[in-house]
Amino acid sequence: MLKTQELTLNLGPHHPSTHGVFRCVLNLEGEYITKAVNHLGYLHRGIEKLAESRTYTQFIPYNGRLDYVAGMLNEWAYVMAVEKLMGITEEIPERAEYIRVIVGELQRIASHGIYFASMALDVAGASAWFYGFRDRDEVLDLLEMVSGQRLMHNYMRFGGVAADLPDGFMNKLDKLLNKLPAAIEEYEGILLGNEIFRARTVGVAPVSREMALDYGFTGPNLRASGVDTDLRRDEPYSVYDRFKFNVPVRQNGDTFDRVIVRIEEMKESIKIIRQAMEGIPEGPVMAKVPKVIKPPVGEVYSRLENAKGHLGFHIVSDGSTKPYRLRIYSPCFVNIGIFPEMAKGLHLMDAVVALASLDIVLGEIDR
Amino acid sequence: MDKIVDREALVGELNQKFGNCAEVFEDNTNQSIKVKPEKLVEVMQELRDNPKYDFKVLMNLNSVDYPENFTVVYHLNSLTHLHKLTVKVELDKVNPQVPSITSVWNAANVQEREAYDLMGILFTGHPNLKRILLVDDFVGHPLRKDWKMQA
Amino acid sequence: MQISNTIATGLKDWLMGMGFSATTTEMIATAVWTLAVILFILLNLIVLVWLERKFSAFFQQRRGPNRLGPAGFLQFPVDIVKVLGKEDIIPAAADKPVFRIASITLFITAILAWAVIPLGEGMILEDLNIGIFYFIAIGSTATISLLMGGFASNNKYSLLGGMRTVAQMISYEIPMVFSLLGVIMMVGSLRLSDIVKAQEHMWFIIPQGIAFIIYFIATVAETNRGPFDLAEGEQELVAGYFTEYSGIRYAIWMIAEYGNLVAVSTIASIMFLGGWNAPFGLTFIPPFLWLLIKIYFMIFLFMWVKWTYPRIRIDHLMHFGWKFLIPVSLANILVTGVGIYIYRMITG
Amino acid sequence: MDVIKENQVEELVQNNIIMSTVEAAFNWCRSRSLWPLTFGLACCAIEMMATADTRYDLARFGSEVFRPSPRQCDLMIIAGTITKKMQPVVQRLYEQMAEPRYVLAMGSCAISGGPFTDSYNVVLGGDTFLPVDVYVPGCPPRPEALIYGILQLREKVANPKKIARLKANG
Repeated sequence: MLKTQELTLNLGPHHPSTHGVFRCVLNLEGEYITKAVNHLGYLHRGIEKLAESRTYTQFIPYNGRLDYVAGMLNEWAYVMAVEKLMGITEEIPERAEYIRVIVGELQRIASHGIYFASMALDVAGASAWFYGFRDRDEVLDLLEMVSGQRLMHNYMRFGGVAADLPDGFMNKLDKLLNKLPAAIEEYEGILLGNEIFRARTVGVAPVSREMALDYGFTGPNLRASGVDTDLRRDEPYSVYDRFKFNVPVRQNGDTFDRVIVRIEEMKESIKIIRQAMEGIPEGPVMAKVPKVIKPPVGEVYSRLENAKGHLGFHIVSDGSTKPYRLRIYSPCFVNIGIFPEMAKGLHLMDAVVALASLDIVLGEIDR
Repeated sequence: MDKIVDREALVGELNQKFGNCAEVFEDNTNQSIKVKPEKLVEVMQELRDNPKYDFKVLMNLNSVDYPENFTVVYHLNSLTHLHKLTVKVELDKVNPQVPSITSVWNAANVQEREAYDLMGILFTGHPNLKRILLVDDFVGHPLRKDWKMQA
Repeated sequence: MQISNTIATGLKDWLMGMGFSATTTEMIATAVWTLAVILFILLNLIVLVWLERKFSAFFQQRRGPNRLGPAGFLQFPVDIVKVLGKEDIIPAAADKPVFRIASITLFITAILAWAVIPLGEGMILEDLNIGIFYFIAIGSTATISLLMGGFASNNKYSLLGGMRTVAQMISYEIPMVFSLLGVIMMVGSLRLSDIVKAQEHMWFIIPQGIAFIIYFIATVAETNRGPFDLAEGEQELVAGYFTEYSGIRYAIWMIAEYGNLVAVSTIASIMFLGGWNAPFGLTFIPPFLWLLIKIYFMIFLFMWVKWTYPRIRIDHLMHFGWKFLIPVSLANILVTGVGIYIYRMITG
Repeated sequence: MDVIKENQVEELVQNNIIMSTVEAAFNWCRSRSLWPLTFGLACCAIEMMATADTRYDLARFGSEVFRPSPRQCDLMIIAGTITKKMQPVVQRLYEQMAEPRYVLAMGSCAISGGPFTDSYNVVLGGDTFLPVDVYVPGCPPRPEALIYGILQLREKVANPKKIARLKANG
């Protein structure tokens, strides 16, 4: 029988579609992948070690640098963990919690906007890429308004948020929320309804329910595989128990479902923000917390539904001002673990799209 | 707040099934048990497959360098019962070895490699225990407390 | 056309008068024509790249280049000068002679195709009686250049790109030729000027609409443009077969690709859109300009498609080519043949 | 044998008007058409993409042609933290680029290591191993800042003499 020689292809760390510096060594039979090996760590900055030499407060800005497309949610996750450790979860003013929900969901929309954009780029629909970024910029304007920065907000504080919402924020937010549904419709028109896009994604790289659980999928990826779970609904943190929203779940777990779940989530986020806008009370935005953060001895594991999945912080405190050990459970790091399994037998072109559909951010993978 | 498992009963059942292997671990979270490393894989298998516990998700795998020992911490979660459990394994300070649980959850694969890379804990039976984040010729394991950065 | 004819004959007469032999005169006239074609392609190129950038910006809700020249029109000439001044890298492990000639052979084939393409009545170097056949034959050789470039670079991405090109171009050559056959059958001649003359009253896009669509799809694949730009699929193959090319060689690839684009657009205008025939009796616009307008309309279609659709997967591409386009184009030929037969029966 | 003095060579070059005019023209063209490499390392890469997108539109300055292949681009924007594992790759990419090539360090990580200076795996800035032409500070810099940086690089490329004079005067 005729047999072609296997080709070893080094995808990355510099490659247009590895979303940064992910590297994957592929064995190709023709253009079909027979074996894939992940190589990570090209962006490993040792944040967990750095945390041990920073005070609790000093570490807040680092969170934005983890998952740099959803900085606000990362900060929130960390702040929430420390608050739990300090036992001040109950004391946070309601207004602060509402603000957190609003900025968190805005950040989720921005993150999914980038997801849509990079997905579009990876199927070479270059124009759709610009649409995703266009709307993300609008969202970032609002986040910049509250925090002063576009990406690295450093807005969350233990016990609340750094500052109250600025004047005119609500008006702008209202305008944006009126605009967004049309934008999402545009996404569906330009890419999701496209015949070629469907051919490229439907049924490609499916992840079954069992496999998703086994590989530790979380968040939208898990929901795309038919597991109905969402921390915001199942273990409501902050004030999420007061909002009504759906948890989009898809059954096939293929690339297309992973995209659709996120698009649906954007719509749900808009709903949540609307409700938060209506229910937001007046009052302070910071609880009374000690000047020097010194959590008691002990440990905490706290998770938050990030744009990519469950972002967990395991903090071990020895009673000093610095964490004894801080572990970041990064959803992307675990999600990427499935890629070698997923890529097997895929066409090279599909593998690139499947990788994009996992929504990886290298800053969070390598930390 | 988190739903808490009845740890006493759980430990009792595990001990009955696998011999003396687990005990309640007292800490501030009130959801930890301590398991002997030799029985870890069986215990994890049981925790995952027994519908009474149904810990289908390995939430987190962490390693901590305490002054007296290395501790590997497994955070488990159940999607059906919505309860959580922390499993801790205390390891020798000189030669930290623990059986790999990749056979139970594939999710542990990358996390164990990371713990090996940064903390130097050996996971016996791991299919591919190599450095994952650092370069292959890196000296030492940076997350250990006694590790100092070379100039 | 009268003007160009006068120029051509005038030039020839003048050369003969200078005492050159007939052969030499012919050669000089050919050289002048070739230069004119190259100039035409290059001038087109400037407009084309500008259009491409502006159109893509329009589709992407941006502005596009707008600093150099009116509306950024001079951006591309500046780019070209810059590229000419770049270092020309030949990778150490490359197959050097092949690497060197690959881009040039593509350029030559792009130029050669122009030998039979008329830009107006009589504005043609050689009105071959098998003009369209010649065009197709020359066009097919472009495949080899792309494979040469991909293979010689000794880069895996380039190699994959080259292989994809061969598979894709050979597959799509067939429906392209078949789609043209319908027109040829209706005219009964392979000569391009005959084909244009036959469309004085009705453009062939009306009876041969399906063939036009097939031709359009096939040429998108032939010219390696989106959504069929698999050979240079940036997302997985970095830049495909020209990944390793830099400086002037890279520029030649680009120029040749745009040259091919203009060539297939011209052929489409001639075969289906009536060539330089003015529609609706709008004869006050010179025929040459009419042809140019039609060419640019075709190019706009190409760009529209490219900046709208995502890239298709190669096996879908193959399925589409072999299982859909070829049968449809064959059916089109059959229907055309039957139609011609019936028409002849009626008209006698 | 005649010994050519140092400034004599320069004089010769300066007197050779045609040569210098051509060179100046090339430099001017180079400065107006800086094609960046599609190359992102970390957070700043997102802002780099934002610079190319609808609102900021780097294309206005002719720099929207992000080439994924290092052979065909002129400008390497180091956007993000360079780790010790990544450093050889960055170095290799720079070597693969065709002359003339320029390097722009975007963000504090690429300038000095940024917030990660005391980490065990971070290289303290791109200029420790690459000749950086322009620094754009910020963490991450805003897209406007990156555009400004590219415009500064444009001045630098177009007027090499001015830069040399500035350097000589300290």
